[in-house]
Amino acid sequence: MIDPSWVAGLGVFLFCIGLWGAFTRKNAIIVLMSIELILNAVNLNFIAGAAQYGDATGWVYTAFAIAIAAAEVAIGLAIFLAMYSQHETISLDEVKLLKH
Amino acid sequence: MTSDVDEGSQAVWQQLFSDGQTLSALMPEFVMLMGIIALIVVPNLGKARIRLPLTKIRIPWLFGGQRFKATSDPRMPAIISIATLLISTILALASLMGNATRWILYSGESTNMIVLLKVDGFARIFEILFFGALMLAAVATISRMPASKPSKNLSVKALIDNRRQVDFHILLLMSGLGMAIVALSQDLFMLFLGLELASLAIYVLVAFHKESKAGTEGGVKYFIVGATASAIGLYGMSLLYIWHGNLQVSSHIFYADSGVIVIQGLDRAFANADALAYIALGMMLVGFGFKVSAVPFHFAAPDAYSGASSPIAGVLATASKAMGFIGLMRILLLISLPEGDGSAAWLICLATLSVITMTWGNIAALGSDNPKRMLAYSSVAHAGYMMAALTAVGAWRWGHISAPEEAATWVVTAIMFHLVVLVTFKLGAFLVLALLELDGGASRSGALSGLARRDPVIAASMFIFMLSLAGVPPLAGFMSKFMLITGIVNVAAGDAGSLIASGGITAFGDLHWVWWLAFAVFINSAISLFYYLRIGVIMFFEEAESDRRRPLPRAWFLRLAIWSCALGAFTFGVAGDHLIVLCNNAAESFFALS
Amino acid sequence: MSKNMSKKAIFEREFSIVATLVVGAGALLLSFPLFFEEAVGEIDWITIPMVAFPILGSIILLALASQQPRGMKEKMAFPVKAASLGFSLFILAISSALFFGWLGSIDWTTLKINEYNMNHEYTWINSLGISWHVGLDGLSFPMLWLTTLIIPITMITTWEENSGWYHHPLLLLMEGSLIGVFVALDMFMFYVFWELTLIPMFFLILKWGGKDRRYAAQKFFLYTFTASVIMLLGLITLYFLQDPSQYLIDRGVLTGRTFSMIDMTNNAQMAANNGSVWLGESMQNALFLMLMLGFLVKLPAVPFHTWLPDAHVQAPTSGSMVLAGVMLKMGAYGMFRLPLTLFPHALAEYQYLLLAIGMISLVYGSIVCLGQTNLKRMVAYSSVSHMGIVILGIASMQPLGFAGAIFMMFAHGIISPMLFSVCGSFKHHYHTLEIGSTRGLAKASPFLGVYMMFSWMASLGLPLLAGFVAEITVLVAVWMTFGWWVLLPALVLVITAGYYLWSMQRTIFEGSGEVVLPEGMAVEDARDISPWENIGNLLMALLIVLFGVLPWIIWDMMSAYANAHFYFNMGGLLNLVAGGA
Amino acid sequence: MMEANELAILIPVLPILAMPVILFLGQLFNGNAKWKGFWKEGGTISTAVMAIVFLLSLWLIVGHVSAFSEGSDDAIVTDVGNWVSYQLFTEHGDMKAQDLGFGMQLDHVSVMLLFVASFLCLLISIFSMGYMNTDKINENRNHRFYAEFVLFCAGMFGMVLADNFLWLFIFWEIMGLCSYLLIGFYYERPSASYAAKKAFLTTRVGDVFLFVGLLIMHAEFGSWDFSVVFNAANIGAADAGLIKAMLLLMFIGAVGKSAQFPLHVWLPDAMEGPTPVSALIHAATMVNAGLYLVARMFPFFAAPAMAGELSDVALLIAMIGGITAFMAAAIAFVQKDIKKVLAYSTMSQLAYIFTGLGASLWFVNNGHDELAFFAFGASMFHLFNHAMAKGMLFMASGSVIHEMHHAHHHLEHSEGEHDEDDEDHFDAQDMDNMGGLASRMPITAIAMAVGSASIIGIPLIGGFWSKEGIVGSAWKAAMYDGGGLFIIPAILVLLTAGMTGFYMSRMWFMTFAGKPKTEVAAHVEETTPFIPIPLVTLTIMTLGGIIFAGLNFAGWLGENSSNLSLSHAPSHLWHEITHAFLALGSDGKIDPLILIITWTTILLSMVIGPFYAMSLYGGKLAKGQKAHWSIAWIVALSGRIHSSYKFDNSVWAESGLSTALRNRLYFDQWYDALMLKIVVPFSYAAAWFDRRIIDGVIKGIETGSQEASRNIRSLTTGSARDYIMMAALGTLALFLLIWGVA
Repeated sequence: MIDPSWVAGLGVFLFCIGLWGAFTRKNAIIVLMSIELILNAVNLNFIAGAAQYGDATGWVYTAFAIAIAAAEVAIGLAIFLAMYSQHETISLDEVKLLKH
Repeated sequence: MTSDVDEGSQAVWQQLFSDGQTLSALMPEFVMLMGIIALIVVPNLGKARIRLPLTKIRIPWLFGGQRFKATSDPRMPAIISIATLLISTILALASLMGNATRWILYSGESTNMIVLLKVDGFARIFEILFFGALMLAAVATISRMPASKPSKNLSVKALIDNRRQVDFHILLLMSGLGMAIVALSQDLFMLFLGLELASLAIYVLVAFHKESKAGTEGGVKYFIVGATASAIGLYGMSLLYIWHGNLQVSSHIFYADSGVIVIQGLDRAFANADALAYIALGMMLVGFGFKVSAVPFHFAAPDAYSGASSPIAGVLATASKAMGFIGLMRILLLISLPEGDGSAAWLICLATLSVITMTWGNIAALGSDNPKRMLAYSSVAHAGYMMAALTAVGAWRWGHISAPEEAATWVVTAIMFHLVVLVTFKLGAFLVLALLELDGGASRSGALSGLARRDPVIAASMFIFMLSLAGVPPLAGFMSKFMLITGIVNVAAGDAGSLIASGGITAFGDLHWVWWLAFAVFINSAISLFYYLRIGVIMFFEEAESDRRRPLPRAWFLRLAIWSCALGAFTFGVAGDHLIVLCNNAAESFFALS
Repeated sequence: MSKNMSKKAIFEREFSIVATLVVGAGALLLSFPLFFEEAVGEIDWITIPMVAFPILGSIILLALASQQPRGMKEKMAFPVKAASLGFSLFILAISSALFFGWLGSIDWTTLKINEYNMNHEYTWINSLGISWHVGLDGLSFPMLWLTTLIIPITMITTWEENSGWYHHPLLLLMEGSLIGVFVALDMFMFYVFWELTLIPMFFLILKWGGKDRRYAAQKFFLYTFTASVIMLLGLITLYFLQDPSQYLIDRGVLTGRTFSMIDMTNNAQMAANNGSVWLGESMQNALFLMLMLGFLVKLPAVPFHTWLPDAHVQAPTSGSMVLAGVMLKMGAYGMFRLPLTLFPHALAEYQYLLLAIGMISLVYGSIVCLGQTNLKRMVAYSSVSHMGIVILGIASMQPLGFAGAIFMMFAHGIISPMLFSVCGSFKHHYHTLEIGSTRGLAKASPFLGVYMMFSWMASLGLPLLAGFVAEITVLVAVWMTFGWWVLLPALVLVITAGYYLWSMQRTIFEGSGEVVLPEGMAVEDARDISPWENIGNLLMALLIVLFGVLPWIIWDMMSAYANAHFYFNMGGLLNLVAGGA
Repeated sequence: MMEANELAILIPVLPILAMPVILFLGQLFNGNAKWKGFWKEGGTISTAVMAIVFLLSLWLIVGHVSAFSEGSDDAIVTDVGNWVSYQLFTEHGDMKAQDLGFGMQLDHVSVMLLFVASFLCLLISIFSMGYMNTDKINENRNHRFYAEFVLFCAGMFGMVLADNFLWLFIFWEIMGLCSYLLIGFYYERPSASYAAKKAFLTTRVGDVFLFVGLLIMHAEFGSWDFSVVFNAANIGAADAGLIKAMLLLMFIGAVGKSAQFPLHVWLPDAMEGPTPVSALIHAATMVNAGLYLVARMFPFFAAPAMAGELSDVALLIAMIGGITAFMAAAIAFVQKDIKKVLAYSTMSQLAYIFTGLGASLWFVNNGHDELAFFAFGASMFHLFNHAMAKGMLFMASGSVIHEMHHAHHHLEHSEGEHDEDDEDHFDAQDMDNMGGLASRMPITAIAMAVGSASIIGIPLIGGFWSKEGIVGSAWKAAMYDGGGLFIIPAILVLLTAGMTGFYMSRMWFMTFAGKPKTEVAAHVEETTPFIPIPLVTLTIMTLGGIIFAGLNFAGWLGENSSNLSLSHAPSHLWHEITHAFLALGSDGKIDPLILIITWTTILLSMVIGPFYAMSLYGGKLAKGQKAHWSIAWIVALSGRIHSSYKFDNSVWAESGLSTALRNRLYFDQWYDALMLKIVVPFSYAAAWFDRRIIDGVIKGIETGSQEASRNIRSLTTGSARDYIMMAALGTLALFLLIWGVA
């Protein structure tokens, strides 16, 4: 089997991509996707840890994390829809009524 | 934090769902669950019937159809949620009084067991806080959705539709459940689950006004930033998991029939932490820093506050912040405090963070004309005060002093007291704004002008809230700030007292530098007084705007909530002794490890 | 809320409010001995009413009056004012009875240091060792009596202030909180009342103040609050510098420490008696400076004084009278009560700093007075200058100096209200405070002129008026400690005379025959002061003469306090004074 | 006698109590006819009180005089009560209990002053009933005058009786207040209120120095009681340097009160007050306070421990006296206002007394006790004479002014049209409007003649006896070794004697001799009630100076041992005369120096001065006018001299010196310049500094924080991405921090 550190490494890679996406992209949905990437990195880490320690809880964590991610996407998209119906855009840079 | 678990501990260990005891221990949470289910079921009850095939017999089948009057009453959902919260508050209070510590643990095979929840005074106090805050919010929204600005194509009639009320209160209860889990959880991932449950509900609540631009915008910002932060925090946890192998907050030794099982929790692990651990710690700080809206993670908060309806903003400022602080305390005080000599690694960064936070919050609030944003910034400042207190514990040099736990316990007590009384005056202030929102918006300080003429009692209670936020005696805000300061100074003074009593000398320079955090807190509260007073001045000594001369609407429940908040803000100030003692017991149970 | 309500409904509601309050209060009063007697031990029937009655009374009256419709409020003004005056007179009766020994037959001159009459302690916030702890001694009692004296006089003088249904209860609230400050022997309680006094004053300035009242009120509140939180930090630090093992268990269940001034003073006394420096030099100095900052700002001393002129100029007559008469004394009182009692060594250390501050306040204050064009502002700065004398008396570290400083507090406490009431009447009748905008007012309103001259003369320290005793005693002490430095205060005596006489010449005198009034004012509008103002001023004038001719009435207890205080600090001060003189 | 002592406290207390009574009644019955008529708007009350006080003090005085002559102790002290008591922390670390009580002490000097004060106050009170109540301008406010008047008298009595320096100072200050009030009686006149302020401030300057001196005294002796302070042993124990400083400071106080150079500016302006006030302040009471204080310093100089230490203080006193005497006399030359002349002459005469005291102090300090006592006695005696004479002169001038006023009014009315502002053009005090009044107001003329004679020092009349002694002592002091610098005051007082002769007679002749210079002067009538009474009384007193001389009053005042007895009055009178004219010392030898001085003085003051005055200002009366025989010859003589000797003094009149004198040597201008050009602008600068700089800092903090708030909030851009970015940067910073620590 693969050395868990590789998995964790992949996790780090995903994390960086996700973070970068969250910083740089204007489109809300893409930002959401990047956040999902981060969560996937988390899952990888948990799996790696579980493999490392032969510990079942890692798997449990992963399962829950996926569920959380799904819920997050659902809510996120709902909110984006609401935003779109009001602002006719989902670009994060164009909704700045509230500031200062 | 712990050295070793004493063998003969009276604590009750029990498997999740192993017996009825768990049920009794987690009764408040189950009641919340029931409440949620009831909220889903009850509003759908109607006089629908089905005809048995081949017969004329119509059996009343309560789902669907023409709804009953009671079930379609817009107030009904709120009543249900208030009842639920009330019952679970009472239960929590009861179990707090009987304070027995219970450890709820999950065991897959008998070899590895993890402790999920810990039912103790600490959790109970926070549950009471959460439920209480949510209950106030529910009472405030019982009759109608406080609409910041109903858009033209949509009437208030639609806004107070029963269905929306149902959604609203379901979300409210869910967030309450999540918060309760956070308070109980003994495993970091469990904590994170609760956190997410609460946050996801709150994201929606913030964006609940999908008819208004502000509401949706605030919701989106809060969601995006929050999701990112919690994702980073979760990533930090996963790193910790990789590093250590479990996410247990504290170490335990079980004497199971299968022999002695040892769980080495993170608290032990950090005694010899490495870079990875600290990176993970930092990431988790980001996650919780957002929840407590600490600089620099606070940016979305003012937008969210001003976008959301005032009761929700109040919940954000009190309950959700308290939830964040539970996480911070668990991580910083239980896990990452080193044993032996030397102060915690995060000391410097948390000190900087706290000073920056409180100053930033106050300075920003100085000039903001929107009362809600002003309150948001002030809540940032309050986060700073509490973090300063946390820092003090980090500065504690173990072993130098006769009774080290006292100082740490005292700080936790102070923070808990502060969070509890914060509900009374911070949420109260937001409720006053809610009352104004019924009168057409509270997004400008002009909305408050002439309030004393229009409604002296409400104005007086608002002034009480403001002074209490500023920390003017004899109000609760002063008491709580006072206790935070005593916590810090207690740490800074160390054992100087006994030293002096024994004829020794302590130079002023010998006080630990965290003393200056106390100084910063006081200077900041002096600065903050400026904008709080300004609100008072506007209310009492400015003529009401031309379109706002009429007296405020009679929302009796909302007024009831406001008055009770004012009463609390005063009572906890002059007679907070019992609460202090309760918090102190809770703090002891927080540190007790078996 | 209550728009078109019938008279009947209004009456019913009032009746219900009053009835509930009265019944509740009565029930409480009755139940007290029944239920709480054994709980709290024998009850303090003197101090608690003195603190509680005004506060509760004012809250009742405000609650009663604020709910009325507009027209009704004006109707209620008189009974409310009468009620508040009655409350304050009742309190005055109690305190005077204590003063002259009719109540409890107390001899105020026999107290030793850290001994208090009517010393009662009830646990309040037990977990931190905070208690409701009251007591009176030769320092605090004169201040208390002053308070109970000045408040009714202020009420009488400003009887005709508009919307009095709101004004007089605020003064009553003021009185309650001030009394609380002066009777408190627990540092926490002291601080609570200390800050509580700000709120009624804030409202007084804000509601009845002048054009810039908003700025002035906020500045006043912020400035003093900022200083006092630093003072509070000092107190808390002091609190944690005690040894938990020293106290009984019921002192601070959780912290094992106490805020009781008596215990603190005992510790300091023990340290002083065996010649050691309590808490050590640097700690004493640091705490001394922290506490002093709070008190110096309140006093106020240059350079922390700029809140005072603004507050005074904008404040209404009543606000100025109470502010100058009593609130400024809180600062000096606090100095005596805490830093000077606890940190004698630090006092000796910073003797010359205090000398400098006192001198600057005195000289600079008086010179600035000379340069003022606004009557009230001038008087305000003269307060700064007079408070400088208090600081000098403290810096002299002589029992005579201390006693003189305390007497100065008292004398200024009865003189400055008169100064400000005169300014208020001036403003009220001539709608200006500009010096030189009028001439020969003594003709148009002779009483105003007489009172102005009298108070001016009293304030410039004319013999046989109250101020003189304080000045001469303090300056004797200053000479004995600092020698030729005394020439500066002496110079100030001339400057003071200068600005007072000059201002009089340019307001009430001259005009060669016909009165010169400010622009846009008809001669027939120039009236003399109202009977109420007349009564108030007359009372104050009588007091000033009384305490100028027979100072020993109140001097003796002050002197006794100073001596006792001094014997106590002797251990620390001996060598220093011997060296310093 | 003890009764008298017990009642003595009433002397200051009665008037003090009378004051509020008069004020109250005045407020009550203001304008009431009866109140104006019988009660004289309080005048009756004050006169009654003054009468009681005068009787009391007579009783006291007689008792004490006899007690003294029985050789009992020189000072009789009555303790009245304790005022404040306190404790002192001495450098030696022990606590001394002190108390400041009020008591009364009577010795020769205070007896004399008490008599002067109570007597004159009574007369002035009577005089005012005539003067004040018959003047329209005082309508309905005389009660204020009488109230302030009685308070003033109380201050004087208290100061004279006080047995310690604190109470001396207290009453001293009360007098200062009352002089302020009385000078500013016509407060609506700018000049009056200006003068009042000036008087108060100028004396206040002196008082402050006196105050500091008292502080030093308290520090040195731990008390202010005469009994303690004058104890030679205590003086010996004290620090000589500080004693010297103390005496100097106290002397400055005296200078301020007695209007000596350089604090003399207030006195001429004080004439703004009503004339009785001028009489009160400048003759009877206040100005004597300074002299009394200096006289009180005697024991310090007498103390053996201080022998020779303090001679230069004494010299300074004499020097100030000499300078003031000369300067004042010179200024008096050119004054047109009759009261101004008297004011300057007062200054000058007081200066005489200072010179005499200075000489006496110098003597005693250098151990020549005999001469010291002589000079001291002479000075005190001159104080007495001057008080009597000057009180009279002022009242006489008051009468002149009053009648002039009335005559003017009368004319106005008779001519029908009567407008107020015309009154302002006519100055009833200007001697250029007078002349030839000798026939129209005989009593006044005689009184004024006698008074002037006494001031000039015409032989055998009051002032003569004392003035000789002063001049002589000054010269003696100058001649003694070590007293070299005394020559300056000696010469100055000698010259001043002549100048006195000139300006006093100038005043008299301008007023009474010659033809009436105006219509008004021709219609003056001497009708006002009450006014003659004091004039006559005082004329007698002044002429009676010879009796006092015979009684060896001077000696009695000087050395406390000797006594007053009528039995060997004639012999002593003879001794006095011989001593005066032949400079026959007690040892029966003639002192040539004194002989020369005496006759020079007599020549200057009696011959040359009056002669020039006559030649310049003298003149016959108008046709048909007859003066009283006692003064007619003087008028006639002046007329003859005037017509026969024509002096042209126009050169002198135009000279810069006389302009300078007319402008009072520019002292007032300088002082005003100091005030308005330096002190006041400085204070304005200070006020600006306070507003802009000190308060500016606070305001700066406020505005700065608002600015900071704006900047900080502008970081909340509103875009979620920026928020995340900020968070990320913050996190980075946190990592670095953790890195640094871990």
